[in-house]
Amino acid sequence: MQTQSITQKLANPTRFMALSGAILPWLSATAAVIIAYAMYRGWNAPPDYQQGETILIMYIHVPFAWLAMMGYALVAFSSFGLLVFRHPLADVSAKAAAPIGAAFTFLALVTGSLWGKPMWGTYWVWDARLTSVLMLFFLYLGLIALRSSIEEETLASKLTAVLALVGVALLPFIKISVEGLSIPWLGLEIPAWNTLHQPSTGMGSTIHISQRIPLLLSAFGFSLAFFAMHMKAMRTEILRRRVKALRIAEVDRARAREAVAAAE
Amino acid sequence: MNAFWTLLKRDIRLAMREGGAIGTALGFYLIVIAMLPLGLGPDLNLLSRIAPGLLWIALLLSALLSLGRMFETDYEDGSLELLAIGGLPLELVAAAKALAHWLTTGIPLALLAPVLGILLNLDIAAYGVLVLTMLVGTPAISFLGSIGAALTLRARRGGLLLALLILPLYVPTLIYGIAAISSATLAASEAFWPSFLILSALSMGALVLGPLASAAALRIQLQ
Amino acid sequence: MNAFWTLLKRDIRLAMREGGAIGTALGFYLIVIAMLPLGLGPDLNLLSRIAPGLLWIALLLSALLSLGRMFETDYEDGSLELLAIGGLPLELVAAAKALAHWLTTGIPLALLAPVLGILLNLDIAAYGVLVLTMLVGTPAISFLGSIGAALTLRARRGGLLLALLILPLYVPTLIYGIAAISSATLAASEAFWPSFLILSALSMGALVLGPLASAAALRIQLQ
Amino acid sequence: MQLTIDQLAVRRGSRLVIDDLSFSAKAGQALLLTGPNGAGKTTLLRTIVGFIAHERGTISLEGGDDEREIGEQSHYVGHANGIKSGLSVSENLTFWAEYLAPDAARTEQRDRIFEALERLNLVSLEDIPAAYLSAGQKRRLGLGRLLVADRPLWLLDEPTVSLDTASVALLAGIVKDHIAGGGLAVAATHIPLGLEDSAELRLGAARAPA
Amino acid sequence: MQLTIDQLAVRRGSRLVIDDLSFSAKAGQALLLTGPNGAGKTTLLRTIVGFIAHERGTISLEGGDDEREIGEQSHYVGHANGIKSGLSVSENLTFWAEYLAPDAARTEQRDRIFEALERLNLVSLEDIPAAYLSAGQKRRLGLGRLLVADRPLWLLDEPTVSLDTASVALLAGIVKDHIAGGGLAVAATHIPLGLEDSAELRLGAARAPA
Amino acid sequence: MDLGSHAAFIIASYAAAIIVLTGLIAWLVYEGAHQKRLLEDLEARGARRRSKSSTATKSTANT
Ligand code: HEM
Ligand SMILES: Nc1ncnc2c1ncn2[C@@H]1O[C@H](COP(=O)(O)OP(=O)(O)OP(=O)(O)O)[C@@H](O)[C@H]1O
Ligand SMILES: Nc1ncnc2c1ncn2[C@@H]1O[C@H](COP(=O)(O)OP(=O)(O)OP(=O)(O)O)[C@@H](O)[C@H]1O
Ligand SMILES: [Mg+2]
Ligand SMILES: [Mg+2]
Repeated sequence: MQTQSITQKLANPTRFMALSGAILPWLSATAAVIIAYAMYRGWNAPPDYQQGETILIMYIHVPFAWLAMMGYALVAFSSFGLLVFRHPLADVSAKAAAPIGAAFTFLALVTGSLWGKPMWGTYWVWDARLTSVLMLFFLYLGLIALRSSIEEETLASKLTAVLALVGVALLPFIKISVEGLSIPWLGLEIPAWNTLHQPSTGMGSTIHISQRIPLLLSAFGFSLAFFAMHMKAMRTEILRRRVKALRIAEVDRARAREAVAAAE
Repeated sequence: MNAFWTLLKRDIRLAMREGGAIGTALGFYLIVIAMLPLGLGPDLNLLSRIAPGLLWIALLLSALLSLGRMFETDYEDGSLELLAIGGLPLELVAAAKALAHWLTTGIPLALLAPVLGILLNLDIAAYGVLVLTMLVGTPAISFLGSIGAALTLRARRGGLLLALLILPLYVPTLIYGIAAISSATLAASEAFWPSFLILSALSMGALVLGPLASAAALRIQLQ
Repeated sequence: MNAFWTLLKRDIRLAMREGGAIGTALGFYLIVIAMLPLGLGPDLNLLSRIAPGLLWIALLLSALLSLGRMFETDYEDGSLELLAIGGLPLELVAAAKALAHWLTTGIPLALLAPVLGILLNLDIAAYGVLVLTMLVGTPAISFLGSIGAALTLRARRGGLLLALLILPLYVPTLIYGIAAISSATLAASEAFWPSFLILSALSMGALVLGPLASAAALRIQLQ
Repeated sequence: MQLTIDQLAVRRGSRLVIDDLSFSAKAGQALLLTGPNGAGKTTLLRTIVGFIAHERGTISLEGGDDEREIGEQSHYVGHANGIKSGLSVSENLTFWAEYLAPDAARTEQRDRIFEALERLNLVSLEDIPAAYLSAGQKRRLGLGRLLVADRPLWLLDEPTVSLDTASVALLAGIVKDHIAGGGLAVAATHIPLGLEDSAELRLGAARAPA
Repeated sequence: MQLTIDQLAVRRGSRLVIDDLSFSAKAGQALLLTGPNGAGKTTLLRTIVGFIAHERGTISLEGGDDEREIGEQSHYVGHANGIKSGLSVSENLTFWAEYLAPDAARTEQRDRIFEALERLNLVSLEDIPAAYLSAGQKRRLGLGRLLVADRPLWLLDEPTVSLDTASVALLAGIVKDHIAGGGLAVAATHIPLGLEDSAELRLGAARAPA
Repeated sequence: MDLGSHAAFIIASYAAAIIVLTGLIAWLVYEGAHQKRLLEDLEARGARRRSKSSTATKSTANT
């Protein structure tokens, strides 16, 4: 029942401001500590026999790649909340999550490229998984661009939500078409558009335990950091909406004063 | 369904009568393809090798950039709100308009493609397959594109924005469209059918998703 | 000339504030370049060979399609007629707006090009030359493009039509822009300067011709 | 038939434009919506049609077709006329006749279109592209919709805009006939339409936000 | 100073909208342009500014600056306000002040802008983006141009549109001051501005095409 | 610490992460403070105006 009361509290922007104001400092601090510890562990682990010291990039690259996808899931989930339940905070959440998710996607691309140069000899190859992350980045860009180009706020929110959900419907197809799909028991075999990337290792199958723990810690720490930033962005967005409402009220009051003056 | 045909007929008639719409898209396609040899150099082997891809991408851009006004004139002259309460579900209104766009832009562009293939020294053997895959693939452009047109109806920067939103959604169509052509020309023709079937399936999917999402967006726009 | 700076400052401020304008053009450029390997295949050797041409043509399209609204908002909100009788010759008004477009779109696009070069595996040695030639060549896009923007101000199909009208005018810029890059990368570097100088001359010409022709077109539009 | 609005509240942006509005209008009656600029007349009409979602309250059409939305039982006349300038006058009207009443017989449709043209004084312009019409003629053509397809509820937003005196009388006659036939009309207007059987609903000036 | 129009003829499309029109207006005088819709008021004003070319006749401003076109000595207020919704109220006014009077001293400019805001009752809205303004407030902001840069000839096309009574009086005061200072104003309007020193020029109804 | 032959790439990727994330956080903090300032400004002004108008015309005080 604790969770229910929290959701109820969060349902109201004022409550959200109070609650998040109390949580945010702790959340940020925890995230920072965990990331720091993960980095300490990671940088002191023995180098990988295959990848050498470049394995250090993994501690940030992989969390960024995961958070890129999680960020889109958050946007989609919030968009669904807006369109179906018309929850006022859902839109605030969707709007706040998009640029943060885009930033993590960008970082996944950059760190991946910087890993690729020593491993493959080139910054970029048109490998399947890289390509689908790039497409994810474009979906983020689309969300941000659409929202920024519609003046009316409620309109922009709902339209962006529709786009986010269309993206969800098509993401699997985009992924399959670049990465291929194989379901042996159905006899289904769609070849990848191109395959060069490391096959997905699955958690820990090739990664040594001394690297797996820092990686998991780092992923956890960056996830907390993501949520802290998201919370901060939501708070700012709520303030921004209040400013806007007050400005409109100001104009209305000016008009009302004029009406009174005209009547006198 | 009668109302559907009425609307479709009207949209086709308007496109024919205004003329410019079809002509502009075709002209743009032509010019972009004509610029490519200037930019890529006159190596005919190279050009013929990448011709299918260039033809597809340029077609995508022309179709996409001509989509902008799909709902715009109807919105501005007040027809759209009347269409919305006319009795035909808004999903079918969107479908009729996307279909009209395919008939008046998608098909002409697909038919123009082999002609432009000459400029890029495309292998003659590929002409048939090129047109076939394009005819099968272009409905996805019109129907997915209608989502973009509906979303950007009241946005400040229509054209480019629409392309930005919708291009990533075309990745599957593009990949399988080109896969079908290459497998046909590279004599690996047993690989043609899977790609072609997937391409058809994608277009069928777009036929469903497009109208649903566009109608949702249009309802929001009418508020 | 003070009025010129005032106008330039305002246009830049508006572009910054609306934000989307710059972002949309950059995003479009990025997406078009990213779609190309999907169409042409992931062969890095091939891509790096045709990279300069693709980067130039895609940049041309992005800049051109973002030109549509250069005069449009000013026309719609009545600013344009006030600017016309403000005391600054209409030629300089057009020049200020084209310059603002170059500063807010041409330069960012030119600076983005090498980043996109990574995606096409462009030879690292070419980066400097690429940016340099683009910075020198893009003014021609904004200034010649302003003619198209002025001509299509009241036309129904802004974007594509504008591109259709203006793309042929860019052929010289395109050819010498690419020639300059290729000569620099192919170690035939003594051939770089002639191309580069011609490119600069073309831009200078556009700087003169663009405002003159746009002002003439705008005068007609204001009637 | 009766249109009933109960405790309606509609929000636009951050402002409640309509707050706690209740009224009802019966068949055989015209309801005139008046009030100063920004009072919410357009908002109310568009909410009834179903374009704008309301925050609280109910809108119901008793005695209507329960299977269909209120909008689909209404003719809405807004600021724009829904006319394609590329089509001729009769093509425009024919389109709406076929679109709005797809099941009607061809001959009946043709008769009604001709009748509408006649009644709206547009017969002589029949084959002229709508682009060449004057503002008032365009408005009359837009009103033609009301005559080519039957719908019980008419929602008219400033229908007299750009009409001259003779045309206003013509419109009043059309609305009167509709009401006499058991129809229902709600019209936002600044000009009296000259209807006998009409009630008036005056919306107040916009409130300042709390 | 005197504005003289002699045997002016202006063609729009295939029609001579203005034909053989002659009149003159002196400094210290306001000339009101009246006439039914389509009479050519807007056409006349835009011809004087120089946007529309005339077919015959002359337009001259005696006592003006012979080096500059009439348009460059005029303030023109048309249907649109020339306001950027992305800029705040004071940014909008500052832009026009700097653009129209680039040689004025900074401090003087600032004083005039402030004065204009005060006079137009816009001080409290100074920092608000113009997008949020109501139609009337936007119109007043557009009129601010008249106050931040001096130009002898004012050409006003329905300047009172969307202004309420108090604001119309305010505008009349501004025009009166301009005239009293030796300026000249030509205004097309349907509403009397309440000016004493004003002449009226009535344009006839539009002629049918020959 | 020895980062091997690929030190530059490791440092570059960490630097990129630090730059982007710090930039993002700085932007979030700045925007938060900025909106807060605007809000306080508006509230202060609104309060002043309301109290002024309530002394002038008592009837319009409850807007
Ligand atoms: C721009 C380039 C790159 C992008 C966009 C990218 C993207 C991704 C993504 C999305 C994941 C998560 C996949 C999953 O969990 O299934 C991932 C994981 C991973 N990537 Fe990359 N990557 C890039 C370059 C590289 C390079 C060059 C390497 C190393 C040679 C690399 C090694 C890994 C490893 C080891 C994992 C974790 C394996 C796993 O858990 O599946 N990546 N990358
Ligand atoms: N999309 C919107 N967002 C925010 N506010 C809006 C929106 N549309 C209308 N409003 C506001 O709602 C109020 C009512 O507008 P509405 O158009 O319904 O008035 P009206 O009575 O039809 O006025 P008029 O006589 O001018 O037609 C106005 O104050 C307007 O500013
Ligand atoms: N671009 C044009 N092409 C052809 N005819 C035009 C054009 N613009 C205006 N007209 C015609 O010129 C005539 C005069 O128009 P004008 O706008 O000057 O009238 P007005 O007196 O300002 O009317 P209102 O009171 O409606 O503002 C009208 O009959 C109009 O139809
Ligand atoms: Mg209204
Ligand atoms: Mg006029």
